[in-house]
Amino acid sequence: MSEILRSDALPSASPSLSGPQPVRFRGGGFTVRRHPWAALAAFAVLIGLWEGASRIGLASPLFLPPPSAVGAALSVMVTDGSLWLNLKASLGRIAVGWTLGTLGGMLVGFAMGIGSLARAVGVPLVSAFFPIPKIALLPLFILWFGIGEPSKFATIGFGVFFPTVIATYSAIDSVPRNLIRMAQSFGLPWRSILRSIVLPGALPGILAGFRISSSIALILVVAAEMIGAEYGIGAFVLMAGNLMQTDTLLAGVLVLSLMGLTIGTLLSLLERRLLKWR
Amino acid sequence: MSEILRSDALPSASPSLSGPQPVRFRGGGFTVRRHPWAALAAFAVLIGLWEGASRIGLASPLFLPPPSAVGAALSVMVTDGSLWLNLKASLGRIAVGWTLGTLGGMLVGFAMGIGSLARAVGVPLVSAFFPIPKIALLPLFILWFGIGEPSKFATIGFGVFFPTVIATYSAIDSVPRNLIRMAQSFGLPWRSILRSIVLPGALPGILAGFRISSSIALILVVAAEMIGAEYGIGAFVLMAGNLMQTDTLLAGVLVLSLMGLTIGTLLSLLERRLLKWR
Amino acid sequence: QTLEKSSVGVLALSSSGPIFIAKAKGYFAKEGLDVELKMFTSAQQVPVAVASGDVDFGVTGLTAGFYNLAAKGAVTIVAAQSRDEPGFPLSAYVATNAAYEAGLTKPSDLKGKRIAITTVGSTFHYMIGILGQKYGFTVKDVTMVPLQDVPKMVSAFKGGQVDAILAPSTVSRQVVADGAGKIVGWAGDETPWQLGALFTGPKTIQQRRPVVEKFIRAYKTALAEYHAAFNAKDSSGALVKGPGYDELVAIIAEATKQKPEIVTAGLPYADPQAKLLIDDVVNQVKFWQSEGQVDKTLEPKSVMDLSFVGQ
Amino acid sequence: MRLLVSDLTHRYEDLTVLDGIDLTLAEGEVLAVIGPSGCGKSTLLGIAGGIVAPTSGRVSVEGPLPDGCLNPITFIFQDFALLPWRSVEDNVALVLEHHPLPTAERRERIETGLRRMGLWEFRKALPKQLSGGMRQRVGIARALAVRPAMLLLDEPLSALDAQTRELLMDDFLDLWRREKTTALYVTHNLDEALRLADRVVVLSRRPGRIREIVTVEEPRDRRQAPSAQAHLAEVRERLWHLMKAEAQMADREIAHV
Amino acid sequence: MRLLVSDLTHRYEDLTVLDGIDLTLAEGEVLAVIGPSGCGKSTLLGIAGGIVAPTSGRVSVEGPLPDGCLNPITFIFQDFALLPWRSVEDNVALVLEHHPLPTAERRERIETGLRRMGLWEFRKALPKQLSGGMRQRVGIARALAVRPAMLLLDEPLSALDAQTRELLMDDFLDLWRREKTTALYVTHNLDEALRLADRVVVLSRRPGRIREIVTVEEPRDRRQAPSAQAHLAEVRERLWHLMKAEAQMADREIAHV
Ligand SMILES: Nc1ncnc2c1ncn2[C@@H]1O[C@H](COP(=O)(O)OP(=O)(O)OP(=O)(O)O)[C@@H](O)[C@H]1O
Ligand SMILES: Nc1ncnc2c1ncn2[C@@H]1O[C@H](COP(=O)(O)OP(=O)(O)OP(=O)(O)O)[C@@H](O)[C@H]1O
Ligand SMILES: [Mg+2]
Ligand SMILES: [Mg+2]
Repeated sequence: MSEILRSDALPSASPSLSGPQPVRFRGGGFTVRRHPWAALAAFAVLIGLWEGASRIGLASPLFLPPPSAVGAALSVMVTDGSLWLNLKASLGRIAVGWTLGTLGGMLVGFAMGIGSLARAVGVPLVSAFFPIPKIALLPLFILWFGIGEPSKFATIGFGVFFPTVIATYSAIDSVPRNLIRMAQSFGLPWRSILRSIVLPGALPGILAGFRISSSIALILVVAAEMIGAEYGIGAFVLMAGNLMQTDTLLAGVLVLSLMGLTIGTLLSLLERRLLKWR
Repeated sequence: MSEILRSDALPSASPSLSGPQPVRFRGGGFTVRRHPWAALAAFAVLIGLWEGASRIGLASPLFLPPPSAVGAALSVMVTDGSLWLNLKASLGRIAVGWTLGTLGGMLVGFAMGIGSLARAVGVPLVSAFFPIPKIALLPLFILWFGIGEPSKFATIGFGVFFPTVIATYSAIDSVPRNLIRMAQSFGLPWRSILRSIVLPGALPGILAGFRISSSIALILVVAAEMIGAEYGIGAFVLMAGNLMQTDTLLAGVLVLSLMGLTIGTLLSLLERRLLKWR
Repeated sequence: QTLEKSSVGVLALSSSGPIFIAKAKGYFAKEGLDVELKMFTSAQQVPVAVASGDVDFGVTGLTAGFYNLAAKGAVTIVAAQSRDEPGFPLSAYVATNAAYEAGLTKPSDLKGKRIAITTVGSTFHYMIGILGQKYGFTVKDVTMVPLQDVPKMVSAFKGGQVDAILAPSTVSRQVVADGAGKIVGWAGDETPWQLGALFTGPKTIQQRRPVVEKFIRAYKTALAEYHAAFNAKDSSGALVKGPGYDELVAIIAEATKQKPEIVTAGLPYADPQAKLLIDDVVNQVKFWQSEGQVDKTLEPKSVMDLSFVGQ
Repeated sequence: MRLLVSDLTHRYEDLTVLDGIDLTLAEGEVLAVIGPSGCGKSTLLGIAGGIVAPTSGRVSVEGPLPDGCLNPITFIFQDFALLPWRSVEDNVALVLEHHPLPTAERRERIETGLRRMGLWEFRKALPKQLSGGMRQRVGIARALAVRPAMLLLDEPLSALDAQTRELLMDDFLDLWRREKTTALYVTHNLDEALRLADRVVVLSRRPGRIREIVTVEEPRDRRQAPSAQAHLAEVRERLWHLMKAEAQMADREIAHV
Repeated sequence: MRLLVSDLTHRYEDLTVLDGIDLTLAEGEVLAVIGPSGCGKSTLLGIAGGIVAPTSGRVSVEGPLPDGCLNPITFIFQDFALLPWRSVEDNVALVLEHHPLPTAERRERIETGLRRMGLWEFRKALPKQLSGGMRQRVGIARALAVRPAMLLLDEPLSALDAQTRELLMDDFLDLWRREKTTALYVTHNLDEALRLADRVVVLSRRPGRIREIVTVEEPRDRRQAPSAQAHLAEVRERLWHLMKAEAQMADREIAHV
């Protein structure tokens, strides 16, 4: 008996508690505490160690240029205007390609979300095309659209199209059926239901899809710029790689990371604006 | 009054219904009907049209080879053994890279899911690294790991690592708190809670992460093989593109699509086995 | 007596011929070296492999990337490889038919045109640079389209998306044979230059100097043989087959997995003493520096260690 | 408005859910429907409201419509069915939007409903900002805005906690005291039925058949009085007796191993 | 086991949830706690069970433990808190796993609990295959397996439909008839409290303070009788009177615009 009780909440050796025993706390753990400065500290330590390792010659500046060198390379990019030039080129490609792919994807996704036949036809086609890495189609796009901008738009657009289709029709599926039934029970016409219920109800899912498709666009702009691009962050990074300028390369990678973070932040802002009701 | 009633569920011109009026059906629409043959028919029509367009000379066989030519190219790949050779190379790379990235990602993800400090440090680091397209790091990986297999493993591994970290720690977050409280209220020790509740509870999220990371692995194996690989489906596709052999290229793309579908199916099977309880 | 192990990174091209010859005819073994050949697919990778210690030596074309590695003390040129030389058709300027008809008929007309190259910082990039130096234009006066590899350059060329390409002889001749364009000149005739070099890491020179010496002795033996067989001219200046021609062609064909007739069509010039065109190497460094692709602080002569070839 | 249901049967594919239901709702009557889970209560309501097409049988309505009635048969839902992205007043406005009404009348209908449910100060609030009880009050205001002739209520209180439930029952009593709208009220809760209904229909477990229709004699407004307790306890006992075995079996039948 | 709560106060950051609670649970007593949403009922229970650390005040227990008691203070949850990936019997086994028990006893404890709740034939079933009522029965069987000295029940029936609720109330009555386990029973439902509790604590809205403790005189097992109805209706009236204003205000206070 005492054996059994030992592992218990109440520290007692007898099956009866003689005097009042305080209830022992057994919650705790598995809760998230905040460490507001930990992230900053971690970044500082990481960068410090990295710089230090380079300074004392532990890491060759060729293989791992110190943060100061990366910073210097970045400031060169800023002052000689190449940052802006490359950024502009990449952002322009993302904007056009992403917009085309998203519009097309939403159109097809809506058709598939609402029409049973469109869905029956679309789902297998999409599942067949979706898993194809779009970089594998680059050679084909070059054949079809040439080495200029159109092939880059096409690469990004196609990459964005399929996830958008999937996000859109799943979003429509996830519009609560009970809201549609409610509208029907009040005699709302089909078009009103579509406009007032299906569309706003699908918005969260569609916006979540934007998050995925924008990161795909970022990957694909880099891939597409590896071929025949004079300017662009992807072309820039590739060139730095070819020239073995690792500091410049890392500066380019840093710019990509910032681009990704910025796009993500913008989408969050958009979500917060449009989905205040959640 | 009659104006108002006209758009109503009850077809009546007076505010009183004299005789019994049947209740009009106003549900319907917005339901998914099945069209079991539509998909097959769509594929057949698509392939038929495509083949036909090529036959009557509407589409140049260089730019869009007919399905029959793609099929022929595929059968050549099968008979001369190159399919197997390239597939083996790519699958091997995916297997090693994905496994490394997944193990690492799960380890870090678990640490971040359970430890508050690990999370505080990890989250900003991961959000900074995650948006970097891993292809941009290829030149760096070649510098660090050489041009052989290790750099390809690294590319895939790094690409897989970050989404796995995110999936894992979000999965741990989504383990219902009430189950953990329940376990605490029965005096279960910390390790038991981890093993019996946190781990199985996080499994669905982790498996969902596998779906994303496997498709990333597929993209990255193609990207990695575009640089200095003798065999591999990515190298194969690139070579076909370089040689303007569009039929062979499309055969390679078809293989990639099938690879993606197969991996997806295997994961579904795994999910169905492991998550029977859902 | 056991042989000392060593390795060299090469591309499967005729320009690496002397290495193949030295290996096949046992000159390395004679010097007491067991040299392993590691094949690479692009010129970028060879110096990287030397820098990372994957191989001890490398032989390949000189690129801006190479000089950046040299600037960081990762590689040093120790001997010459092939060079562009008048009378040796190695790299051609090829114009599309349309551009040709529009007046692109000689190399100097390339000013203001769209030219496909592999990558920024490649040998093709430099060749446009020295052509400009000769005819008074700069790289900024042309539009270079980087397409990563030669096959893509060819498809862009055939698709009329560029006016011209700079391409290796075999590719150029194939393009002409396909009726897709016209050769308007050869880089060797216009701007002779030091195309490639044998290099190693400074650490190797410091720590294993005897190995470097042995390697270069064997290399020079093979190089002399190569020069005698392939670079001999008769009194009229026409190329003639030198001693051992067929044997050496067979060795190279075997190593590069090419048909002998392809090999014979593109055998470059190589200096029999492995001497470098020092002025051109200096010019290369200065050119890349002016392009902003190589660190301005790099002292051009510091990329070479000429003690092994006695220059 | 009166509702006449005769020989109603409904099947979902192979599953027979309702079997031979005959039912009449008198003008102004509140009829509660109770029955075990899955016996087809919601389906019955859906058919009466025209959003489920019955497999066989007839459902019809007759009788006068209230002034300005826009949607004679109107639902109130268990899960409130509010659009989360619309404010309280816009949720009510939704069901008027497709009707050609003068702006003043539209506004008046919205305001009256909201004021009556004590929601006027909350008209700009989003559903997520409200408690469950207030959300259901929005649902009621929305239903009132179309001046219904008949209300179909599908467990309107079962998503609420017991105390809010008590408060809302008073709201319903008040509504029927004033409006006398005919109502079909589905619930699991005997006490709710005994507080609100004139008659209680007991359905058997699936396929739902009518087992009995019990009349609660005491007038709705007097049921809180101590003198009424004995009768109510007796009716309750009778209903529970009818239900208990069915409920037990239904509870176990849901389990499938 | 007796429970002694004295001068208990709890704050979540700036939000005071419980304020100066003094409470004693006698051996074998069932004490119901009612109060508006958010007044701190679940927090009180968490503190009594040692899974929430109180801001100030003392909570202690004393008295005999049943034979083989492994977890003196044991919870039964509103959402059942079953591991969805474990079968019914493995869910019960979970809470015995970390105790060094002979295999036979372990098996016996599981079987007894499941048989008593009528779940033995469903022991291999997964939670998703069960109805809500049966899931809560698994929760009860799990609690019984550790032979508790005191049960803490946090709205154990409010996720169930009214009919299943009736059935489970009978199960609880049966449990207390046999075991006489002390219990603290949180609910929103007056009828539930009146059926099951010896005394009812009414909490004010947040910060929760004790407004009154009402004793139900009628013994638990006789409360269904017609003769008891008048007394119960009177207690109910009194409780509802205490609650109504609080409930109304709490319901509106949740809304924030
Ligand atoms: N659209 C549908 N398709 C197929 N089966 C359905 C559908 N809707 C309901 N059912 C099934 O029909 C039966 C009756 O459903 P219904 O919702 O009418 O029951 P209910 O009495 O309202 O149950 P509850 O008390 O749980 O709300 C259930 O077994 C349910 O699973
Ligand atoms: N972990 C927590 N952190 C911060 N606030 C909390 C936490 N848990 C509960 N609260 C807040 O404390 C108040 C009381 O919560 P509690 O769950 O004890 O109320 P309750 O009486 O059980 O309510 P209900 O009847 O809705 O279950 C609520 O306002 C709640 O929002
Ligand atoms: Mg229902
Ligand atoms: Mg609570």
